[in-house]
Amino acid sequence: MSNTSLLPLLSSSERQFILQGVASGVRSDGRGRLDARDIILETGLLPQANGSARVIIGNTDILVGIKADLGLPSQQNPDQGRIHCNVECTATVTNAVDSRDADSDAETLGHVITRIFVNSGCIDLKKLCLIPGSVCWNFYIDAMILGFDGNAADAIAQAVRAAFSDLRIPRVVIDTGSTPPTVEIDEDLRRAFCPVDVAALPLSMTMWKVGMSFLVDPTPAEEACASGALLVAATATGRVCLVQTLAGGAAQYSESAQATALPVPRGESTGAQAGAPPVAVVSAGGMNPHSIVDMLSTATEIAQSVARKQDEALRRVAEASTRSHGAGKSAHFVDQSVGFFADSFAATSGN
Amino acid sequence: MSLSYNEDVTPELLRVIHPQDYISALALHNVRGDGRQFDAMRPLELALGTVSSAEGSATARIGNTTVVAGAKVEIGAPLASAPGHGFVIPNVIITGGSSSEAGRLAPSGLPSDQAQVLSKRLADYLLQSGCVDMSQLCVHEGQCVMVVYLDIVCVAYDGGLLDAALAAAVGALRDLALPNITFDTSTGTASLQAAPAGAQPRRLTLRSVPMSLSFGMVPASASLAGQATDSPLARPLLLVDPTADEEVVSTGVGSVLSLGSDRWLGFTLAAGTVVGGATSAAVRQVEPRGFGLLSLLNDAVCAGVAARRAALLKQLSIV
Amino acid sequence: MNACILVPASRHAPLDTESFVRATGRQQKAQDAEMDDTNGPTNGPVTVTDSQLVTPGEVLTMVDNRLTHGHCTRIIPAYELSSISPDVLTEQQATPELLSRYIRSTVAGTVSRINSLLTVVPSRLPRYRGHTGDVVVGRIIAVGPGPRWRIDLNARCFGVMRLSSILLPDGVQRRKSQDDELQMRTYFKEGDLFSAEVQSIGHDSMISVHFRNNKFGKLSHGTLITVPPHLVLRSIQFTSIPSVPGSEHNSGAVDVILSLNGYIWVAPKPMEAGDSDFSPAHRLAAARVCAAIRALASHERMISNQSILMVCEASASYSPASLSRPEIAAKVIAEAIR
Amino acid sequence: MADKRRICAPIDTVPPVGNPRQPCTAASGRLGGRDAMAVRPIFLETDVNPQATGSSLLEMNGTKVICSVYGPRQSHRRQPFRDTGVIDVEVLTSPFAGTHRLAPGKNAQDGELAALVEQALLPSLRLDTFPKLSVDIYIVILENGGSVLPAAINCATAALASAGIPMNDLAIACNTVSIAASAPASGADQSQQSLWIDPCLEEEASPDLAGSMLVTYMPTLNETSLMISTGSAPPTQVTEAFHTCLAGCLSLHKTIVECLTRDA
Repeated sequence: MSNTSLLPLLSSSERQFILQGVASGVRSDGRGRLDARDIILETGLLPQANGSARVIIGNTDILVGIKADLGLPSQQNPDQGRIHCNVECTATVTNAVDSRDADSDAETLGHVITRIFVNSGCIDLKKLCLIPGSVCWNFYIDAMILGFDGNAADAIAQAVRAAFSDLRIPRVVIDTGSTPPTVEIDEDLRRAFCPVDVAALPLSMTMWKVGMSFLVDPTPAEEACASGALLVAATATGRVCLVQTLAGGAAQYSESAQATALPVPRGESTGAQAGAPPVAVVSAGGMNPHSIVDMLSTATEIAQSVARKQDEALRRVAEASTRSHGAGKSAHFVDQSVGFFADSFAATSGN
Repeated sequence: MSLSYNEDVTPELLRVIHPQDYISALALHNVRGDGRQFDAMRPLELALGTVSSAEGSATARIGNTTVVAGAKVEIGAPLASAPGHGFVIPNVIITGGSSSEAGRLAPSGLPSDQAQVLSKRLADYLLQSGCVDMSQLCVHEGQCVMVVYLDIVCVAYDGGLLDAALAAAVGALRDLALPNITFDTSTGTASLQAAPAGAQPRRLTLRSVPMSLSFGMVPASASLAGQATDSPLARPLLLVDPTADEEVVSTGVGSVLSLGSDRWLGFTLAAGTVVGGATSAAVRQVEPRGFGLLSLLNDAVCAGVAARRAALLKQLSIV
Repeated sequence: MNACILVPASRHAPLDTESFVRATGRQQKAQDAEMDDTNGPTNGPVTVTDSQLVTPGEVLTMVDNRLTHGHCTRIIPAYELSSISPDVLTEQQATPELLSRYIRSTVAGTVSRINSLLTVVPSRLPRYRGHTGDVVVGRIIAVGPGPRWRIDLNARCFGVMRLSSILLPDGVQRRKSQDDELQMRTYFKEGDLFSAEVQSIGHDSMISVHFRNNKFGKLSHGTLITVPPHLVLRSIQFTSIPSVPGSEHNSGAVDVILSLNGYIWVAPKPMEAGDSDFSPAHRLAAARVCAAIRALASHERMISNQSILMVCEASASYSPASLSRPEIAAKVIAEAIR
Repeated sequence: MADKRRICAPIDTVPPVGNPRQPCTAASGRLGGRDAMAVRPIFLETDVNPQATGSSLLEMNGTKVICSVYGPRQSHRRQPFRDTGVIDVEVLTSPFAGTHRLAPGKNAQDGELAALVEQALLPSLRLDTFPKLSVDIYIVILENGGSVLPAAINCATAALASAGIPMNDLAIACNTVSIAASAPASGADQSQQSLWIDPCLEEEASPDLAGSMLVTYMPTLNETSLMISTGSAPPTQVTEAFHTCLAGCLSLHKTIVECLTRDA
């Protein structure tokens, strides 16, 4: 189950209010189904990390740091570097009584981030290997959920991608002449470089199924009403790097289970559901294959455009940081924080 | 008689709410819950080579109890004290699904108390019976030996787990195809060689085949005190090969270990004493020394374990 | 423009300035030096006005027979002060006896005085403290144990609502029977929202609530917004905005419960009783009210019927969703104050 | 530190290094010349554990999974009141299931598998019919011969059916791997992929592996409960893999229904 310990308790009438609002195309905060909130991006916040970024969406506040060090390659893949992803929740953002629940929710998000950035193969791990079988780069991606206001997975993916753009690792000199070969680190940080092609990294876009329609960038209350979600990670060029279904907060509630007991035939939906897209049927928490295919292409398009917008924002951040070089630390932060508007995907998707 | 319940209490209900009375009530008719006599044991079934990812494997079934044993071989440098001896390391895993309580007794990932005791006892039985000559596991003396990890997974539990685990362990050892490992003394590295096509894999020679038989002691039913002395309940009952239900009501559960027709390794009681290698006669000689329960270790048990061992031998020789 | 609606201010009369000493760190040092010389203050004391911000440990005034020190103030006894290392004392040129002659604040907040009672009102209350008679909105956390519900009131601990203090759906106030106790979950179950009045506050600061009349009860079809409790103006708590400025005409009324525990309930008012189907325009009007309340809260402005209306008016040219952008919210709030 | 709860070897050991099983490549084709769309033969037996409410054993050429289901019964976890039931999935991989011995104890993969199995099964169950209660699902992976997650899901859904737990539908899982035609140098030739359904271990370890996809499908409801992909591909190829998985689910569904009705 995805992050239930982060979701609020709702009454059934609040649930119904949200479901009807989503069906009629006006969400509780006035957004349409495919309107996302602004994203505020900052990079280079943690001097002790090799790369870092912070993403704020509403009150969702994600801080990601990437540390790099030299280590041993794994036995299975001796010619590859290693990337470890870890997501943690600060204790104050969860309402879980049992911290294990929050831990397992964070772990689920960690698996998702691993799949997006590592298992998808969009980072060439072989480039991170220095001496096969003995020395490689180890990247530790640590994401911290400082505030939760919905849409954590997408926000973390945003932050990780931005942190990669900020990542600088020192150059190394490999002495193959000696036995065993040795690695020497070039301490001059001016020659440090980014080993990852950030433009090829994906961003995720999660389509949340609330009632019979899909929406993006949910609030916690909307996540609690979602019966499921489809997370699609895609690069700016439109390659799909991960498709994964996530459980929504309503997957275990009787309302959704009872809905299956009384299947509503297509086309005979009630007035409140008239605005729902025609692909949806009443569901127990699963998704219709047709809507998955539809949402896959919609989400890919959106993720593509968001990735391009983020690239643009990162460019502005980089320009700002070169301009403000040498300025005070706080000014540095202010200059580097860039908001970019990701709202109104309605035009791109035609929904 | 005092074993009277309301008519609403069906035998099935009685089994759940008063297991001891249920067994006592049945005992009055000289029969057990599954229709066996007190001294009858369930048949043992053993299948070898059931898991192909393990170098040796076996599945043993006693009644509703099912265990799967798998052996994986790893290599390491031997102890200085025994440079030519490898190791067999048995561990019992009682899976959460094996019985209705197993999943709740042990936090996931940790062996339950019962599994720890069984692992220890199984290790004792295998070691003391001398069933495997550890020098067969030597690759290069003083440099490299094989360690056989014998993991015994209980997937369904209905009593007699030690017996089933021992049978599966012996079966997996019998089935074990030793990997063809060569040790290069110049580089100090061991490497696995592909077996030549058609060649028979090297197998372990088992010096003895140990087999055990569990028994449970059900105390004389207090509710039946004053019954005729010829009643089966006037004395403590000895149940051979108890089921999980019977184990729950038994005050003592033990097992007898046999190595041959008249060779006994010993027996254990719930407290876990292993009485050293002795013959059946010797076992019975311990009796006057105050082991009251030993008087119950009658010929039926001795015959039973011999019969079960014979069954095991037969199944092993089928391979 | 009535600025006091937007600016949190103490509700009490100005202080008698003469009896107050204001001593910031630097001033105190100078003063203490003076006192050491003359064995007592001779100059006229620095005055503090009511609603002045003070920090913990700050001196409010000298101990004075005419003053009683109330909540969040303290006189540090001499024996406690004597544990301060002598170095500090000599540096400050003050003896314990001298220091123990001041009333000090124990919180950061504003000074308040009613007659001779001197108190400090904490400036931020992250949690609701409770006050008998307050209108609050709460959420059911658990049913039981016993004939009561455990409720979340945004307070320091969960509150309680007894079965005997609710009105049953038929609206009658009667003795609740065993049957009612068995059916408690049919009245209120986990997650349900209600409005109620604070009945009493226990010694352990546990708040119990009751339904005093038909106005209170279960809430349905709306949105809950959490704001810091101190920002809610104590005035008329049940309000309705017949037509939200900046929304379409005749989009419909929006009911707002400005609950004093900071759980503000915003619900579009059904056209007919029991109707739960709202037009998109009506939902947008409610969303605008929500956005206005969030904007007010994020700028630490008092939330009242009037301030909400003002923000809604000022935001007419923006969509409700865009009010979540900090720069637009700031612009709208500035406009509303003007 | 020595583990006192288990019996440990007195010496440090490593698995012997040598020639493991040869992985399949795009050139070599599938193991044993299997057809790209062919599912391995299934052996499914229910009620293998009479102690459990329902149980099943699923074997697919080198993948062996046993699942026992208990309940609905009182949950052993402390949890707030719910008006629906819950399921509790535990996965245990036996130490001898893989190529190398797995160190005993809880490992991270088992936890992740359990979470995915839970997500796959939840929509197939009528949780509202057993409020406050829990259905405990214990899965033991005896042997991992590839496609272990779909095997665990299929085994669990069969065990749930045999336990008589109220269900909306069977949740049937199937996975595919996509193998890039061995012309990596050209790069432009990305459309050349072949989809192998129900891969075995050698096929999952293929050096030409471009991606994989797992889909859990409920045929009667016409709904997908779990879908996970790895690797990167254009949307058209992802959609193609998705449809291939759905077709695989349908054929597996037929077989599993046959097994269940035969045993019943």
